[in-house]
Amino acid sequence: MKIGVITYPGTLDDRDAQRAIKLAGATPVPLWHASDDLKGIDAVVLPGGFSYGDYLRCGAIAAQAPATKEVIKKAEKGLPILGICNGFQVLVEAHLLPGGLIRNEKQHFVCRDQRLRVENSDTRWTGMFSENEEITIPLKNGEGGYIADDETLKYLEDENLIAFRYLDVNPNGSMNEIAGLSNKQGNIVGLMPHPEHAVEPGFGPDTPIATRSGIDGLRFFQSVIGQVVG
Amino acid sequence: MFKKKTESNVDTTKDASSEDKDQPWAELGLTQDEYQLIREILNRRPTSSELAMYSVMWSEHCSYKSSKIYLRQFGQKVTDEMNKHLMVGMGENAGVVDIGEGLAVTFKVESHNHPSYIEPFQGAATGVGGIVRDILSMGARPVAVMDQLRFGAPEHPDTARVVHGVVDGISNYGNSLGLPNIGGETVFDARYQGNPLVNALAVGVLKHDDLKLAKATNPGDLVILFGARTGADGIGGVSVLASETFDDDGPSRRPAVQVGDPFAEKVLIEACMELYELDVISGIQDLGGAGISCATSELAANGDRGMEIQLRNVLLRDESLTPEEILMSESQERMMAIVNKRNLKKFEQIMNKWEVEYSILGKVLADEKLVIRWDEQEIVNVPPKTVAIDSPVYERSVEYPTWIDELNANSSESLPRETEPSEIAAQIIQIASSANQADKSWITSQYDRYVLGNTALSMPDDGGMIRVNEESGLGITMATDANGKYCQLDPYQGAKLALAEAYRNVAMTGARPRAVTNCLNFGSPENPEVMWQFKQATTGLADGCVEASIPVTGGNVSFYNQTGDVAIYPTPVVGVLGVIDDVARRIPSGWQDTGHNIYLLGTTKDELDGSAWAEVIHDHLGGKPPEVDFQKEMELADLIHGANIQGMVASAHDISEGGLAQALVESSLRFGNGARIWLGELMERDGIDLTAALFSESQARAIVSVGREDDVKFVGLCEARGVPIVRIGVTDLESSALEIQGIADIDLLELKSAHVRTLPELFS
Amino acid sequence: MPKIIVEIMPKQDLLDPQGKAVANALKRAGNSEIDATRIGKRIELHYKEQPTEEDLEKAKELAKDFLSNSVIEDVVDVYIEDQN
Amino acid sequence: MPKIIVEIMPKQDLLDPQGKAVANALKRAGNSEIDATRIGKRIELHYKEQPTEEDLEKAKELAKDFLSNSVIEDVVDVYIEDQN
Ligand SMILES: Nc1ncnc2c1ncn2[C@@H]1O[C@H](COP(=O)(O)OP(=O)(O)O)[C@@H](O)[C@H]1O
Ligand SMILES: [Mg+2]
Repeated sequence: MKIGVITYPGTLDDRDAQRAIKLAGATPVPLWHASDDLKGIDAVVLPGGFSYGDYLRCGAIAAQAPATKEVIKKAEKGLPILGICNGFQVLVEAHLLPGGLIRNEKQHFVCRDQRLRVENSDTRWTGMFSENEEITIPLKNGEGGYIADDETLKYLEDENLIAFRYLDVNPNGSMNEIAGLSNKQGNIVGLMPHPEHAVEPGFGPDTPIATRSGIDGLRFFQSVIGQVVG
Repeated sequence: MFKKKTESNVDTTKDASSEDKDQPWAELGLTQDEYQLIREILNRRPTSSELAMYSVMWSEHCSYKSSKIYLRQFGQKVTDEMNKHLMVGMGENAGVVDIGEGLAVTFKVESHNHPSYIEPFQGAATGVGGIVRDILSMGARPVAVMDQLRFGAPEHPDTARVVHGVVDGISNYGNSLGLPNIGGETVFDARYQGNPLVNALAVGVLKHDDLKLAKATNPGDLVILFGARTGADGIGGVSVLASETFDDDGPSRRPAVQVGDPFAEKVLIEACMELYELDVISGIQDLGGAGISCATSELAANGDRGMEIQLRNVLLRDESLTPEEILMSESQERMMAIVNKRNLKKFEQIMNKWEVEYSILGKVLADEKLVIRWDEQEIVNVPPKTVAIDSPVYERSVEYPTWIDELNANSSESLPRETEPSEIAAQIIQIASSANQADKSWITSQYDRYVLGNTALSMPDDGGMIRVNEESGLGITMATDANGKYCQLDPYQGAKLALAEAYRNVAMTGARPRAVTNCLNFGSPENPEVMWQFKQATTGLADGCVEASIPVTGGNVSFYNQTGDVAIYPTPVVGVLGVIDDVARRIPSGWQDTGHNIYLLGTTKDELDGSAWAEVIHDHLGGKPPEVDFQKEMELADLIHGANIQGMVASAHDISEGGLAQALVESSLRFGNGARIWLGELMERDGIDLTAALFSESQARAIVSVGREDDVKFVGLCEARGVPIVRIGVTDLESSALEIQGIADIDLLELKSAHVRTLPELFS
Repeated sequence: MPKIIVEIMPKQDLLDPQGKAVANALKRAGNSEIDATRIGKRIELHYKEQPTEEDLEKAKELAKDFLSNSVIEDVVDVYIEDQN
Repeated sequence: MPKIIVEIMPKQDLLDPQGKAVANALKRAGNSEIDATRIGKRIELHYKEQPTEEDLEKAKELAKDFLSNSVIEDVVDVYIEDQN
């Protein structure tokens, strides 16, 4: 299975996303923002970083890139899309997911090992989790506060489109503790925390058992592989 | 407001040969003698552009004119053993060290102190940007950053401004570059109130073959400036020259600060990586202080060549810039490449791919002359080495500061010591929650430590560890340290102590120390007492390196850190690089298993002068700093390495500021696990009282936790190697307390709250 | 340099944490007459030539579609700057 | 809600990375008539009562000393918003 990873100028976690895909058992395919050739991929990851410096609004300039426009076209046809952090911001700017992401409530960038609850295990990227499972993956962002109007929030809650919620601490002041969303079809998932940084023992979050041994992020990638193959 | 520069008011070499005139050399920071020397070199007066170049390149910051004679020690006091792994030593943009498997590491720490006081956010941000470009220009991919921060008194009303701006600036720039921040230092002291120190360190990794030097060697090669456009950043100083050439409008008011664009730098890094991969360039230099003046003259001088430049080809952000200003602009995110003509196509393709602007400024000349033109007019014609290398060197006067005798005599011996257990417990907590010993995660949680996916250790562990080869697990550790108070008491010893602590921190992670970098932050070199401190500190560091058998590969000097006549504490920041065969063997700084024995390694003496205990409990600074013995440091490091190879070390934490008590606090809080500690045997063996046992800052010590199954072997190993060992406790995951028998039973949640709360309460 | 100015504010009924932080700081400093603060953007578009009405129309489109995000922001004004 | 508007722009001589990135994006999208872009802040101060001239003076002080950073920014305007 081929999973694309788009690199925009200013993207940072593209190599990490590729490593995660490899560790999960699929083939990572690097994609370049300026090209609309998606190279026959079966799924795509919009990785974290500061595309175009996150200037104007996070993800706003990247949402205009040829590769993004192609992804938007394929989204309707069910292409599995995972937006991580800046990728989530791109999805929101491209109106593939509703609402907006604004500066963290405390006005600071925050990097922490974040506990999350998986609220929706019925998407292409969360199928390997059980409903309400609690996981820990790193979070690192300066503009991760999720906002939406009341109507949108109600829609998200009613349709069970909130994929992840923050536990213990709401690190960025997100409304309804929203850490990530999915669309109704379940092919698009966007979240602020970084599953690709919890895929390899020794380089993930601390766990009670050993330093940096957390690998809860691996199942995001295994989920999409499992579902396409099976 | 600005008049466009017309050809007629450019000061040319022809003008300079034919007509003499008064020049503002003093305003540009040159002495009469230096100005005279320039005239002798050129056999005429300099043009205003030449004057601009010499003045900035001969400044203390660029020429190291006051420090050079002392820095030489780092290259001279060396043994073959020390140089074994050194690929590039002192003098290049950054030193390069072989780490095996065909890979090398380059690393350097640099100061951005003054700009960070004026505009903390931009000052600190561009400090990170600058050091990363240094590493980049060696042909390396930057892989991590660190920051060494010293602020004024925590409660002072101006401190929050600086803290917020600096931390935000480092966070913003470093995070946007996608470089994990793997460690640093944060110190508060009133001595840094009007002069905070912002040092930044970057580490890069390269293949041996990719090593690049800042040299232009092949005549005819193109000189290309690429990256951001040149604007009026950081050229406040040259306004005096600009005013000469503008009519009656008065001097132009150019900004003294620089604004950084981390996005532009990230793109620059990726573009450079492709240049290196495709072997497109023959030389490269970053543009930092002194901008184009520095890059052109250094590239030419290092290659024993010359250069011919058309200054009109520089892409400008602001068309009103004069030639002098263009030569001195410190606009960020720019690089200069030397490119053979046959590689120009490839070069252009890479620039276009990354949307990086570039312009060809000229070419390399066989003759050793640097010629710069503005349209048809020749405005610079100088021997490049006279600008970049043969700057004046001063042996400044040195004077022993007599106040130091009084300071040394005022030892901590007379300070009252508690014997009441509850009071001692309170002191442990008071120290653990003091601003300097408190948890730094309010700062470090603003830094990305995960990006690139290779961080094996970072804060709060003793060193930052990065995997550099994903196949083999080969990795490096970096730690930096400095103790201004120790250096105030004795700069020779203080510099050695900084080295000892960084060395020990690296060793505690399981890595072998291999090389040293430094950033020497001092007061004014024109003050003979400061110069004495500088001489002592550099000598101490050079001697310490010989004793520890690791070389200094590079560094940076920052003088003039003072407010009025009061200099900062001498603050030589020392960074040590270590190498570890497989990062899977890294050692964390706290315990995670129950029933492990806790051992104290090393000998504890009654050394409380300059300690955290003296400062926090008694507001006292005086006496003599702790003794250093590199033989013992090396034995301790070897022991940890040997035992770790055999998988015997579950955790290790060095003992430094705050003593054993602070180390126990940190090791317990690392994973929130309790322990039971007893000190009787230690006190008896080393003949010390409780206060010394808990708070002494004796060197070459560490606490380790060892599983029961390895106990006999570990103790045997220590005895065989002659490392003093005493069991001081056991880990206990059932207990949620740090229990020091007969003294304190400190609830971990309370302890944590006290330790963590301090910085947020001060700055949130 | 002739300019068109685009002014953008966060939507009235949505959170503006930055504005809130500034308002709190202003209150702490004793400015009790200020009730709330909101922080938006002022964007200057510099034109080579004096912008025409047509340019203005185009700038309004840009303001709506690209310079702002209509989900969370409102364009409050787009105008040609008086040259003086 | 009666308001005073404070408009702040990055200093002319200094790099405005944000403006640069947006200008490039506009150019890529074909807006060749726009030469450069600069991005500043538009701050609304909401007052309990209609602000007086005195409030305006005070707001100007705040704009200079607190809302802007004079090392890198200029206050371009401070005015009482017309109510309509
Ligand atoms: N400004 C900073 N930036 C990054 N890391 C920091 C900073 N200040 C402190 N740290 C980290 O916090 C931890 C504790 O610091 P410190 O007590 O000074 O360590 P040590 O005494 O071992 O040198 C270390 O991991 C250090 O790298
Ligand atoms: Mg340590």
